Amino acid sequence: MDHFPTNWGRPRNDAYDAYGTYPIAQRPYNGPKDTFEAGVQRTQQPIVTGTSVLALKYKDGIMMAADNLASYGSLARFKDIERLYPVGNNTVIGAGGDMSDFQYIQSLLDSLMIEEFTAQDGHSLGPKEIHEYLSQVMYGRRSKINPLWNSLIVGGFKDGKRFLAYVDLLGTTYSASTLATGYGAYIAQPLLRKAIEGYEDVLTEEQAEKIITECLKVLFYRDARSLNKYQIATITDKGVNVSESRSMETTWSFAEGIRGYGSQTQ
Amino acid sequence: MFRNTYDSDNTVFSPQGRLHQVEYALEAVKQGSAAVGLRSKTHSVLLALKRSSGELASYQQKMFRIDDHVGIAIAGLTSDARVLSNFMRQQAMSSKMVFNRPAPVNRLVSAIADKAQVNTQEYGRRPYGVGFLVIGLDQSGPHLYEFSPSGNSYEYYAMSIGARSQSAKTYLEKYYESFADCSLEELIKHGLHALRETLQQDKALNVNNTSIGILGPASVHETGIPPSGSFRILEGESIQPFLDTMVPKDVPPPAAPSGGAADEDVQMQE
Amino acid sequence: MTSIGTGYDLSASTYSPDGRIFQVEYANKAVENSGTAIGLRVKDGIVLAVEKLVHSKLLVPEANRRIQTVDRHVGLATAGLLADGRQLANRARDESLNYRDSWKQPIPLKYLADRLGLYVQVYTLYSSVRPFGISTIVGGIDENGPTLYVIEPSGVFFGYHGAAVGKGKQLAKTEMEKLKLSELTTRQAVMEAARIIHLVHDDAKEKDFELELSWIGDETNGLHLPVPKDLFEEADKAARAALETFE
Amino acid sequence: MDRVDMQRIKSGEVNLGTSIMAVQFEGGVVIGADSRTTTGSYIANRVTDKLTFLHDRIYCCRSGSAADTQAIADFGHYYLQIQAQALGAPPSVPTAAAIMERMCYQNKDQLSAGIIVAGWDKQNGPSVYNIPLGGGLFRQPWAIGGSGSTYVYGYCDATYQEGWGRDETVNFVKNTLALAMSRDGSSGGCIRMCVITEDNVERLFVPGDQLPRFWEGKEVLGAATKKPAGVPTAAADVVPMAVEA
Repeated sequence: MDHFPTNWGRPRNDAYDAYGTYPIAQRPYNGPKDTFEAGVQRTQQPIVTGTSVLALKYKDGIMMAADNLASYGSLARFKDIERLYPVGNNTVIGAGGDMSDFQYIQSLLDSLMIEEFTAQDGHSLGPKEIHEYLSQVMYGRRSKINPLWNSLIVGGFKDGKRFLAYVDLLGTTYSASTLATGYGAYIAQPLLRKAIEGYEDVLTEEQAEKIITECLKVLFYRDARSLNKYQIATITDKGVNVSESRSMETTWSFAEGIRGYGSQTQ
Repeated sequence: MFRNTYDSDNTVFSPQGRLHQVEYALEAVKQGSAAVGLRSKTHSVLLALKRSSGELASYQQKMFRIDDHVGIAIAGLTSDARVLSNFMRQQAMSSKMVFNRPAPVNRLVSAIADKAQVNTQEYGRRPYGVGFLVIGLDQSGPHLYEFSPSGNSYEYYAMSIGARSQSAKTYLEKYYESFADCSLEELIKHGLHALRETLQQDKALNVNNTSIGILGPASVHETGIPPSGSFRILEGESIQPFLDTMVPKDVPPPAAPSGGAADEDVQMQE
Repeated sequence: MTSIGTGYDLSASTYSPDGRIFQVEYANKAVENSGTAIGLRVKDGIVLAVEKLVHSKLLVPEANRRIQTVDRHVGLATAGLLADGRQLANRARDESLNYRDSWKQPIPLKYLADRLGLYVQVYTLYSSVRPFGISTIVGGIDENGPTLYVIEPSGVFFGYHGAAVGKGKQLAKTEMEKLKLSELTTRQAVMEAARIIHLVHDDAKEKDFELELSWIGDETNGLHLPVPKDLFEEADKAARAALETFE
Repeated sequence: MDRVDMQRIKSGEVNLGTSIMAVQFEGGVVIGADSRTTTGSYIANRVTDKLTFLHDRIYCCRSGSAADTQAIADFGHYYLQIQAQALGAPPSVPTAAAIMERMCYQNKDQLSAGIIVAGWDKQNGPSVYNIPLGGGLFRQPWAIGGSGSTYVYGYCDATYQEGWGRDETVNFVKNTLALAMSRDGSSGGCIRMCVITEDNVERLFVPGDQLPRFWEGKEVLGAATKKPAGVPTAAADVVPMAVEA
């Protein structure tokens, strides 16, 4: 998985645009040249994008985190968008990738939950069902060569059971006790695994929050499309809670004495 | 030719606001042999009386499996039932495909009821001529529903449809309050007793003319049933142990005369 | 009815010589034969109540609902052919979802009633269909506050403060006129609705019935929900008591 | 018959290489735009009106392809008229924005359109919605768009404050657009603005020769800082950049 949603599903080419500074609409195409290009219908590309989502299992349920940034190429265009979206009383989905597609997915799920509500028969869709539904939608769209350009994490807690699973623009799904999308898959996932695996049933909410904020901090240091303004969601037997936006403490003072890039001392 | 002016098709209200064609469709259900359904806290069961058109013919099919957690018994036009039960199967499969969830039973029943309603409002189609008893097991426990050609569906503690079903209903109404805490064997026994009420004077329930559909954990008379207790239809020798539990009626039925006229079964005209 | 048997009453697409459409009037008969449904629009919410006639004691109580939910903020109760009611409710759900998809807002009740009125009207035009055998109460809260409409088999609809359809319509209306609806709270309206349904039920003529109540208001967060058990029982009990003093 | 080469048509299209903006304030919104329309580097129209009427108190600012955005605005206008008829009341800004977004999102492969929808309605008061390229709906207290906007994000971030009145807001829009137009070759001409309030829509116009002026090099700063020729620079004048304390 590439950090740039633009390049998801495409071969990588580091020779062009290595730092992703082109306005996204003009980003060079990294795929192979197609002689019959003109005859091939091109699919969309992500335009307004969100970066990593992190999620983990802990003692009481699931914790998820994502920052509030929607980028437009390298422009930090919207700094107050929410990428953690509650669906019903037992589920939260977190999204990276194209934000217009994410909003579309939100409206799909809204319609679905209203349909479920209007049945008024005591049956409700939990995280497991919502994840299955999303995987069908995502796979269906990629099969029409018109994918919804997102990677999604579905976290939930229902009937005493934790649920955490992933689905992306290709319809790929997997499940684990820690998940991360985008840049987080490279940087946060190893940290999360080390901190969580084997301790899923003992970690408290405070401990889990400490771990997840630490990961967000590392991402803020290293992901050029991230923002030091984020939200945390918990899904437990008490239901869904998505926090207010907050920012974390970062450390920079050590840099003050650094000189040059080699032997320079002043 | 017609019984009255307002019964020629289903797009006509009578001056009393009745739909005669729909009421006649309900009569078609009564032409079919009886089916009985009951439920307890743990189980739902169906029992049905099968007819055969003659000694050389097999007995009809009265029960259909829709999914692991849903089964139906029918009374009326079998071919209509096959269409509707296929539709229910598709709905059930689609719920599994899209949501990885067994379809909520009430929604399956509502889906065919809504389908049937259209046939009571538009010209050129007759209402369906079949009634269903639907049993199901979902998140909210065991259920029993009745579907009828008018497009109505109801949930019951116990119900019967088909020929002479009123007699079975009378039996069920007498005992239904005790069903909730019944064991599976007791529940089936009640079902057999109710079904017996629908028989003609000279007939008795036997391994050939009785079907039993069960949802819920296995009975002592069953083997190889998974703990989930998915829907199964018992026929032939496997129902003998259940028939044996029946208490004879006060008046023992006279021995069936051999070579009696075969029951007629309602079938669609070709 | 004088034109019975004259042949002018066999199709929705036929006028009688005096300009009436008898099939629509007969559809109204189907409504009048059915258990009563009422809707109250009060200060801060909507209450729907239905007299659900119980045709068998084998029915599972509370399982067979006659008040339906159209959208989070909209409820619907019908009197008449039950299956027709379900059909119209499904249509209402489609309308509501479509509106949401286009405008990203909950559907306004007036618009919903308008759309349903148009839909019902189509079934009064052709000989290939029959009119809907139902009168429908739709109630909900939208940006204009609590709103209540009744759609009749002809497709016309009116807004109401208190609406009643079905067998006990007249008596229910008389009772509602005695109330100061715009001053009641939703909670008070639940009590009144229960009382009216008990009052209009004719014990002598009718089978048993089951009371069904739903509400939309501040207490439900603007959602259309069945009235909670404790309040339901309180209302049911008070209604029975009131009935005894009434008689 | 030969197929039309869409890509070729698109590349020669008339574009609103643009600076557009909308800001909400206590009693309404101020929207504004430059007036330049280009095909490549040729200015096809120097007095364009990019502030487009959608309903009585709802306007949009268009950026991207002129043809696409005009078509979207025309459809939006049509839908809102129907909506107003059906409801018997003026439509709200979020519904207007929603319908515009739906067109942009559903046809994202065919369109190049970045639109800001702004206005006043009874339920919400003033509001501003940004619909970027490819769709998506983002409510903002202030929004900027078009090619020129990228040069003035910093200015807006530094300048905008909540609680402004009408006049301060108009000034903010005017200054921001002037700055954007001065740095973006695809923006220019005049500034057109609308102040949309409950009572009316007021048009404001700033001619191209009366735009607010900011630092433009020595011409504005004048000769005062010019050193007399031949005098060596005094070393004392030069303060070395402080590198460490």
